[in-house]
Amino acid sequence: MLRYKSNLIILMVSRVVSPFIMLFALYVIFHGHYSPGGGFQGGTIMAASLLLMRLAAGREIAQLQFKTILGTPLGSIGVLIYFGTGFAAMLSGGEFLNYSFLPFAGFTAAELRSLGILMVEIGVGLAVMAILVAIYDDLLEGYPHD
Amino acid sequence: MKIINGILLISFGALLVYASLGLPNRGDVDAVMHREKSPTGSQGASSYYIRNADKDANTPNMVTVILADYRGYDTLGEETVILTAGLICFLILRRKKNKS
Amino acid sequence: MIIQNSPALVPLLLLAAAISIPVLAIRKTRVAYPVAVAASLFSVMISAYNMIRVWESGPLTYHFGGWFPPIGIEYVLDSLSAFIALVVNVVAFVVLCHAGGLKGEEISGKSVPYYSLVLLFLCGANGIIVTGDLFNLYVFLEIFSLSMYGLIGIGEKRAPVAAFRYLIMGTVGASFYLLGLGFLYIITGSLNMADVRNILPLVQGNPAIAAALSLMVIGMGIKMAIFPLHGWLPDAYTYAPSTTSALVAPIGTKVAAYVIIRILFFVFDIKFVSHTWPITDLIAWLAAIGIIYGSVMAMAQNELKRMLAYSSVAQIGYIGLGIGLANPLGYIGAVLHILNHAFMKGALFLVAANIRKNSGHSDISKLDASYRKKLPWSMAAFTLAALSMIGLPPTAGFFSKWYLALGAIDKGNWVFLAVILISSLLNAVYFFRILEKVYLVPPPAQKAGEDLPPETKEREGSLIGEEKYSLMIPAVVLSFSLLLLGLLNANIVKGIIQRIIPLGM
Amino acid sequence: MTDFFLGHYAYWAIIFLLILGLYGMIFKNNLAKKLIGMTIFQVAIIMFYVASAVKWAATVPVLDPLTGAADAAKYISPLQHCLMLTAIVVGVATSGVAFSLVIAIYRHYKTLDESILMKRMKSS
Repeated sequence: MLRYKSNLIILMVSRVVSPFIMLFALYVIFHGHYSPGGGFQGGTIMAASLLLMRLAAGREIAQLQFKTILGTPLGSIGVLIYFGTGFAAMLSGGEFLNYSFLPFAGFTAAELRSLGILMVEIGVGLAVMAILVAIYDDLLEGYPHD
Repeated sequence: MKIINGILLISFGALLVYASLGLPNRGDVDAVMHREKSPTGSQGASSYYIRNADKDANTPNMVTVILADYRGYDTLGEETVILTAGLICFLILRRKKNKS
Repeated sequence: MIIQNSPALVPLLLLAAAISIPVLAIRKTRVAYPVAVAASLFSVMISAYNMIRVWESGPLTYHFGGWFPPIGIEYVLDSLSAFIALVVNVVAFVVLCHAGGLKGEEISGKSVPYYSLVLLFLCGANGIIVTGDLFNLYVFLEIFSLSMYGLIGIGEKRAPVAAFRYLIMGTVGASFYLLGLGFLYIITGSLNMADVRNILPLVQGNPAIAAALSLMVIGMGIKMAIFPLHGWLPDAYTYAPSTTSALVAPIGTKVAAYVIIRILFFVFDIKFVSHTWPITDLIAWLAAIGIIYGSVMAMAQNELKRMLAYSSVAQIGYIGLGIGLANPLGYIGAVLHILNHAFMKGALFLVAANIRKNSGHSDISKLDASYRKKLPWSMAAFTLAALSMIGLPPTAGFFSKWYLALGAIDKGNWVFLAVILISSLLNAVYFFRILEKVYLVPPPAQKAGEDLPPETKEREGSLIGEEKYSLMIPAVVLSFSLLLLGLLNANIVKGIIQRIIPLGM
Repeated sequence: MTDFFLGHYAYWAIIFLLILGLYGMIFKNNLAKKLIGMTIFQVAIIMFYVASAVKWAATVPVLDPLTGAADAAKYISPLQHCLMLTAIVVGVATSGVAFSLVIAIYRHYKTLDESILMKRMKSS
């Protein structure tokens, strides 16, 4: 079986690259309104940055960055953000996911919809990131490197 | 058994090729799905999205608007799909702490 | 707010409960089960309320995000979907009540993801039933089937293999559906069921439509386990945990059957599916073969859950036959049989779970009269459900077969009538085999006339009358409601099913 | 005739991919290879949808202020892309679940070959 061996170059490069990948992921999520991108794409890139650290530094150290146990609850919270956005619109009198009913004053309907899309995309990004990392961790569960 | 499977595979391919003969040419702007109005006169969905996405949601990226607004419920559903996948991996693979 | 949003509330409520369980359970894992039962109870109440509303004021629609149909996603509650949703939720609630008594033994303490997945499974089922949008149906179908793979895969040692086989077949099914939908979208330019139905007659004669119909029906046929596509079913039902079997057997295949009814009769034209591209005839013949095959295979099984699984193949054949007849009587029979079979199979699998819980196995050859003494109420429930499966008159099972037989006569096809009659006989054979053992065969110790080892005696003695209420009541409720359904069948047919006979049938 | 061929060859290539994926799923004995077939099948469907969204002489569905939104023929159809974003995620989820099941099978039986697996299942 493969064994984890610490390698200085890989570790250093990953450490330097990982935050930039994360930054790019945030750009993809928040710029999804104006260019190709959005929650899924950004969430996947974010997960890629976390997985890079997991591959390069081994599981023990990567736990400091993102704990395995957090995966499923964080994914649930991501879905809850999406659900909550839709539900808030429902509570203030519209249909489910009708963002123009969101309870923020001083915006036009189109701006509210834009805002609603942004909130939803953040939820999607969080959920996709957390779940992809959780799936990776679960697939490696019991793998003999630790 | 292998022969039956092979016949099924070939007939699947034949069905698809037969079906593809009825499809409009790729890139044809006059295809039914790209039209402004469907044959019954109801609104054609795709052209409506192109025309009104920016007006309705103040967002130039039409795919984002469809994804999160017009068909947002689909997206909620498939976020749930990926959560389901996470839960299943947890359920099937994760061992209890005290065992290991 | 509740009145305005009631069509969408059931899937949303179940979804909210399912995603909040992992968050709530960070501290206490015990909270998962009560949340699941409460959510299920509320969903029963809301779907009953929806049913009453549909009954009083006709079909309800709900537009997500405020966008109207060809643009946005629509939920449609007519008397068919409201009825099926109510059936699914009631059966699921009863089965979930039963799950508490099993104390999570077969799921090795992972109650948090398990009950979360159960709720997602129900959310998917409700979403599929209520939706009026073809792509939304695919998304919820995936939620539904993925959670089903997980629920099956957690079972005993062989369960992952069964779940994997189901996953491969199920993914092919879902992908076929998606592919067919792609053809349909290219031809019609719409994803809304009502819209597609209106457009289809205007673009007729296109080979892609026939292919789309075949692909969608084959895909759903895999999920429904209609005869040559049933390969995943016996293993999956046998090796799954008891709660999963009791949940998947009544609900899993019925939802797919409902989707086939929707697609054939409410999206495509009845003339198209029965004359131009006669796929209903194919379904009817395959279903007829499946009825005989399932019954014969069930007779050969020695394991109670496996026998029930094969009997499911046969019972799904009845539903398929009703769909394939494509006349009003067959349609009524199919929908009525969805209801009846959900209750019957639920009751039978709950009893199988009780037997497993009590004696650690569910081997038919080891059954004897001591089980009747140990589990009197469960066995009464089993007897009643078995009689209903055979189709004896006061029980509900008789009436759906009656309508199916009338439909076969109406169609003038005597082979189908013969199949229905013969399969009733076969059903009687394999169920009376068990009933005979339970009521007539004395326990082995008495037969041999020698004393049992003292510890066994003690164990048996302590088990008498120790049937747990939490395990017994749900099975009894399900099977005794079969009598009630049998009495009320005329009202159900007249009041609910006949209100929405597909156009042109 | 040439028009017809040029308008359909992409569909035929995709049909070939679909058959290839299905072949892998049906005929391969190794469970992991079955999964590879499944992924090919799903990706071929995604390509089918995206291929159908094309309009000649049209651009990506992001509003270009110079072009404006008045003429729908200037942008390719965005709906299929959105649907396939959903289908991609579904595919990821399915393969995640499938791999977790494969690992569970391997833990119990120490093999992924179907014929050996059947033997070991019978003997246990």
